[in-house]
Amino acid sequence: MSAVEAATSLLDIEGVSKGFPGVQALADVQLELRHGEVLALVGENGAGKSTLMKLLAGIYTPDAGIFRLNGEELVIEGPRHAQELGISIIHQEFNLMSDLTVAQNIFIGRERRTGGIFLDERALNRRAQDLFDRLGLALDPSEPVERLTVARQQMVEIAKALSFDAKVLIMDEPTAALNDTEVDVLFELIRRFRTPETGVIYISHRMEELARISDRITVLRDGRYVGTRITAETEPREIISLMVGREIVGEQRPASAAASGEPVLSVRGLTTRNLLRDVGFDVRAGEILGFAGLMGAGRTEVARAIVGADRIESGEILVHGRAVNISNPAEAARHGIGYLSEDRKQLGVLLERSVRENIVLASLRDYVSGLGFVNGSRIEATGREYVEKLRIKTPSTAQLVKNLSGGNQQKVVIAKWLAKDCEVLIFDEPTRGIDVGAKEEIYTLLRQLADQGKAIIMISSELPEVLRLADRIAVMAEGRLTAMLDNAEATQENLMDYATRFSSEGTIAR
Amino acid sequence: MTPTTTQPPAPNPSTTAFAAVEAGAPRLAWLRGSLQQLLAFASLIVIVAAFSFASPHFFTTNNLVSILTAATVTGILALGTTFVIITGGIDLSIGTGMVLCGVMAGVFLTYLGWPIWAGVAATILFGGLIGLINGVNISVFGIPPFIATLGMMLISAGLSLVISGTKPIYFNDTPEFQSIMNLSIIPGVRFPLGVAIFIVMIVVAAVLLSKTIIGRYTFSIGSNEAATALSGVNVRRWKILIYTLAGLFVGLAGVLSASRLSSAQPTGGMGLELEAIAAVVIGGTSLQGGKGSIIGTVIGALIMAVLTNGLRIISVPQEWQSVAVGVVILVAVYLDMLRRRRS
Amino acid sequence: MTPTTTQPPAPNPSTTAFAAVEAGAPRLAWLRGSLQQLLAFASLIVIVAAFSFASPHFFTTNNLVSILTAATVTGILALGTTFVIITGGIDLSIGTGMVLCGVMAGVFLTYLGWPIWAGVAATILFGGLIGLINGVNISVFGIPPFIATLGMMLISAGLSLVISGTKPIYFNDTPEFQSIMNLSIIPGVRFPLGVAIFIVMIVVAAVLLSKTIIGRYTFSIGSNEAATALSGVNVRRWKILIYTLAGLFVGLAGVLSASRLSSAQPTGGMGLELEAIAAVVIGGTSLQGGKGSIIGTVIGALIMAVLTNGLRIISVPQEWQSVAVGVVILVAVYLDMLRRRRS
Amino acid sequence: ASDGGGSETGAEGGDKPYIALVSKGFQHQFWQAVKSGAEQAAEEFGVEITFEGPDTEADVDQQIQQLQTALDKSPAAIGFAALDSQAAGPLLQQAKDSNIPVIAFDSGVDSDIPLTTAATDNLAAAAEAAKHMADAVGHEGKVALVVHDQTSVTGQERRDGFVGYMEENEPGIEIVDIQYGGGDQAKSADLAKAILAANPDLKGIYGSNEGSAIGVVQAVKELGIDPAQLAVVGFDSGEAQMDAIRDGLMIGAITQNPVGIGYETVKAAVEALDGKKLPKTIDTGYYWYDASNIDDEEIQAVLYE
Ligand SMILES: Nc1ncnc2c1ncn2[C@@H]1O[C@H](COP(=O)(O)OP(=O)(O)OP(=O)(O)O)[C@@H](O)[C@H]1O
Ligand SMILES: Nc1ncnc2c1ncn2[C@@H]1O[C@H](COP(=O)(O)OP(=O)(O)OP(=O)(O)O)[C@@H](O)[C@H]1O
Ligand SMILES: [Mg+2]
Ligand SMILES: [Mg+2]
Repeated sequence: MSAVEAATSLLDIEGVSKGFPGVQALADVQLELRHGEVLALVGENGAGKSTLMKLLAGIYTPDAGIFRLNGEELVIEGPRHAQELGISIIHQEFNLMSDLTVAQNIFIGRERRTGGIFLDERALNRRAQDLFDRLGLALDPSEPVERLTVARQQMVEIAKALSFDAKVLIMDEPTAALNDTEVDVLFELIRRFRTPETGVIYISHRMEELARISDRITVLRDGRYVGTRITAETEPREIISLMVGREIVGEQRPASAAASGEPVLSVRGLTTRNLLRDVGFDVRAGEILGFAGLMGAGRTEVARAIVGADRIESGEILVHGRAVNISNPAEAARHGIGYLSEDRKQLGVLLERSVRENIVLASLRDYVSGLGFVNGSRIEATGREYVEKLRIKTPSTAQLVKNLSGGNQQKVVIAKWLAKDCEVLIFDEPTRGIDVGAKEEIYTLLRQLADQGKAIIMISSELPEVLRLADRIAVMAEGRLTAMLDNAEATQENLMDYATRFSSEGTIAR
Repeated sequence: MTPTTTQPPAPNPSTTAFAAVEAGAPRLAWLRGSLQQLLAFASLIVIVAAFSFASPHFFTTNNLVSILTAATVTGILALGTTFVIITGGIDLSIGTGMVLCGVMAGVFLTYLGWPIWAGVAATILFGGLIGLINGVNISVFGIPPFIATLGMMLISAGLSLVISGTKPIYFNDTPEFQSIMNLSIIPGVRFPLGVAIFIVMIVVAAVLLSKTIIGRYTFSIGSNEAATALSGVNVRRWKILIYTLAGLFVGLAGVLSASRLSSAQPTGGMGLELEAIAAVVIGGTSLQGGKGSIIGTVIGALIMAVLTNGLRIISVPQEWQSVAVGVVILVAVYLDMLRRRRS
Repeated sequence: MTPTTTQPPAPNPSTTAFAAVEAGAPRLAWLRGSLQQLLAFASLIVIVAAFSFASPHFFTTNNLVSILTAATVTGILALGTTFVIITGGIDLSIGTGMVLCGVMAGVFLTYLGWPIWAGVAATILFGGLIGLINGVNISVFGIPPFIATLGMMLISAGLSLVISGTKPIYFNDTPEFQSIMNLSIIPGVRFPLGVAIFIVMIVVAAVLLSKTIIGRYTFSIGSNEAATALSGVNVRRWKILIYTLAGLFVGLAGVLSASRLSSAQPTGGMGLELEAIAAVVIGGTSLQGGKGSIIGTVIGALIMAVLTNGLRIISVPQEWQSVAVGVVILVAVYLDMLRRRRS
Repeated sequence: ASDGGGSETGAEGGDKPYIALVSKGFQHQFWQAVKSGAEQAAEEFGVEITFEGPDTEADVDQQIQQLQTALDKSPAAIGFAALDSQAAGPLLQQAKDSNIPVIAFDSGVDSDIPLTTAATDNLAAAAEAAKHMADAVGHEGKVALVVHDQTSVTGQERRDGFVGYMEENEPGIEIVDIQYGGGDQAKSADLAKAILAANPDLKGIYGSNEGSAIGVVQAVKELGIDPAQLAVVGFDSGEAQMDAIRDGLMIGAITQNPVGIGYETVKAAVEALDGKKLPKTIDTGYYWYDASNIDDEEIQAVLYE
């Protein structure tokens, strides 16, 4: 990577500070992006990464600090101005208009008009198709965005960011919603974007990605600049300790299939109209059952069908061996089944409500006295307990969730389900956007829950995570279960193999 | 290499156009809870002060009681509607629903000759029934709140006429009925029982909204209905309950308005829903749902009542009165916005 | 090291997996756009068929024209409001705003004696001005749409009385004025020009909404205002423009209603906004914003007009008419829901 | 639904002639009394009628639509109480072109199309109310008006008749305020209270229709004002107003003869159908009633509850 030493600075930030009520998000931060490089920006949840990027995108105004683009000092006046300066950003949270089509979303604000006002939809779709062809993305320009899965929405965001003639491309956790295969596509896109005139700032919590894609790594901690390292010369351990300020010891894979408890939840012949075909499995008390598969394989749909969020065409759900009829999540909750959704913003948090309200949302009935009065001080106590336990970065439990960083919002959703005493917990991508240190803590918590006799289903698109945590691993492809492996039998390779067993050859394992 | 500045610089106001969209927004939200009401309250104080200055007849005990009396019925409607609006819904049926409840009070007390307590209780429950039907239409049948309650608005208006035979029903057999609203409860001052009931209902509504499970779920549903449902909350049932609760308030308003007039008037009521919703929204409750407070609604209702009364007291010609009310509402809400943005 | 290959990488395995999802899940949503209107249309057909069966006077050319005539003014208001509602806003000022525009037509033509074309143009622009003020209040001053347009509703109601001196203004100097609405344009049939204007405006609105930049941003803002702003769209300016557009429709409605009555009536208009909004919502436009169509609004307006007319034609007693309208609206919208859920 | 030709609608009514009445209101007692008078006549003369009116007396457009629908039903005759004569012009012309006789009622229709008008002289009636008010307050002091409507002809005539009488005949009486309550009792009560708060030395209030008058009485009750200190004069009848007069809260009121209006309208329509000549106007009269004559037979006949 000769570029690292030779290149000149494309973007230079010095002494930047930004405060919110009760939070100093950034204090005197510096950052240098050189021509032609991919600079990774890392830090714990709430370290200030997104805030810094929003300053660059013209969404926030800094309290203090200097920005230089190609050596020239400037003030970024707003999102439009940032675009004009050649700064393009993929936000951590989606910024899509769900009622518009893919093409309309990508070119919003840049439509070509005839006669001043008229639009040509076909031309727009063609423009989008050209873009997708160029990028090698399989997206339909005329499909409404609301019908896309989270992962494909992410693809739209990426395509949109790349459609600008950008010099600086900022990606705030673009892979949080992506699977390994999509990550490969993304990295290919980044490599092609990179020229001697451009640079990429890449935010991620996935350490293994940093080595693959970045040239240098800048670390933030608690809103402060900690240091910058050349990727090729640095051990991941060092980066982690810079981030966290201590060593993280990742545990090994679970000893063996020790869980031999009763099946708590059994699924038989689960079929839905859209996707699932004859899915069946058991989860036992005390075990963590991992679900692996590619994007759209149907893992989320299995979970949603179990908790009654989607209609079941045929099949049976049994709790402790007894068939139950679950037609909505409230009934699932009555049978002791809880579901943490993969879509944090739409289906997870109440953005406009406080941290503690979110934490007790699922278990609120436990805080109610006979007459329906809620016990505010006990709620506060629970809120504080989980804020400490999961190290949620917030000035108080009364803070509105929308003011938390993405990863901390995710912790709040996890806390919501930890606070509720469920027998079966289905966690769909629970560590999305969560930093390395916190991930380990969450793994530990999940293991503790299992040890207490709960049955846990964990859907994850990160194979290492599944391997690290699950006692048994179910693999899905095209709405079918293609494998059910003990942890000891599983490797990244064979999981991937089962995940790509398409069409009829899939075998249903139990 | 990490310059550890001891003190972060004091945050200064954001200046870009988007301050309002993003940077301002969280700040605003942070303060909203407490400040919003204080600011609306400030508007109310300013309006009261202005009228007191303009006319010696305004700030008198009797007139203030008159204002409260005028605010009672709309205010009680607005209290119930606050819950509905916080869920992100709307209730257009409260005005004519109230009229129908009044007519039912006449049916129970005069036509059926029930004892007064039974008639009053049945009327309030009848209001609850209207709300229940709204709730079922919305929650179970999936009809949008606007349409469901618009339908109920029309149905109630018609049924009032049908049931009463388009004639007022007088409470001839229960002359005590009128004391529910009118009985003077403070010797010396003409402080009517109805106003006291209003005050009690304010407290009840405030406690329900802020201290009980129904209030919690009201906010949760309004904030993110899908997420609330996925958290295992039976959203359908709670929404039905919330509309039913609003209906009970409508029933009570029906009792009070019939009591005030000593008769059940089968007409009118249209337009009252907008007045009540306006009170709620002026009080800072968002029609988007998820945000709101009872105290805000009360202040909103008082602002409306004070304006109407004050403009009459200072003898503003009638055609100018609605212009003045419109302008004052705009200015009051705008100043709120301004001060909230600044703070 | 950056391979600038022109060839896209081979489609990755996951694309195959998409196929399954695409095949099923979106089906429901995919049909929504086209089906929604068809279903509302089905309701309309059923209602028309029922009335035709019930009375020989219903399905006659004259009566159908009467229905269209009755639908014209509310329909035009609803067209403009569709834009506003798709942005997630609301406009309560259209009813009294229309009345005020009618009065201004009287001022321009009768008081000031302008030529008819100038007076009509000025009236429509005056409607635009009302919308512009709404837009500025909402966009620049940040007043919630409900409050901003409620204020304007009251102000317009008052100003109509003030400007007209509380008396109707007659178009004595421009008797041709009434032909704008009433002129029969088809020999033999009583087909008024106003209805033709309505039809033209439907086309104009449909094209604006689906084929132009203003329509695109209308949907975009309603879908996600913050994201639209982040994409560099000047949301403020576009919202002002959209409210202004709605105001132009109000101005036109003012001209047509004054023309129809051969006089500018300074009162009334209250309640018309609910009727227009109801037409929009019955037509499948969501008050949450982001979704809606002009054809839906037209069907909604026709459903309302057919119901009102048909119930009168079959001589349903007046007190039952509003009950019937309420029930039919509920049932029609519910059936829509049901069929949409099934399909 | 029947399986026949579908021709048996109320509107057709077999071989009885069908007369459509479009009034200025529907929901209020007054209009219901007009309706009952019309129904009496319909029974007596063997005709079929329908009776409709807009929800409020401000809704000219709704009335025009009702008139349009009535015409589309091809009635034998039409009874019409215009909210705005000119606005109805084209439709009246249409009626004339189709040879449908039109009878105006309640207030005059400013057109030569109607064959006759059955109505109360509101100006004179309001002047009568003013005369009694002047007597009650001893011909001096402040009085105020609570009027039901600012723009309708009846609202204006009942206001102007009252004000005009005072200006011409009672120099000692000052009219301090005129407010409009839309005929809504609660609203009228609230505004009467505001008037009384602003004018503590007020001697009398006149309410221009039933709702307005009852609202004023309600204000008097709520403020606990001694009825002897404040003269309330009303208009129209209704049980509440009659009670108020009996209880001494109101000194008296003007009543029209709504039943008579309805009756005369249908009767005139029938006569027109029979080809009889009609007088230009049919004065249906008005009466002053107070505690002294309220139970007289003649008065009871024109009151409604
Ligand atoms: N609008 C806001 N209002 C108040 N506090 C905020 C706001 N935005 C961010 N913060 C706070 O600023 C800090 C930095 O947040 P930021 O989103 O930049 O973190 P991050 O490094 O991106 O974290 P993550 O990895 O979880 O995305 C957090 O403590 C967060 O709670
Ligand atoms: N009927 C439906 N309507 C709308 N969306 C649906 C429907 N059925 C499934 N989906 C969405 O489509 C996707 C189907 O794939 P699913 O999520 O089940 O696969 P997955 O293996 O969980 O993959 P991912 O990594 O994308 O979550 C999900 O996001 C699900 O919410
Ligand atoms: Mg972040
Ligand atoms: Mg998933």
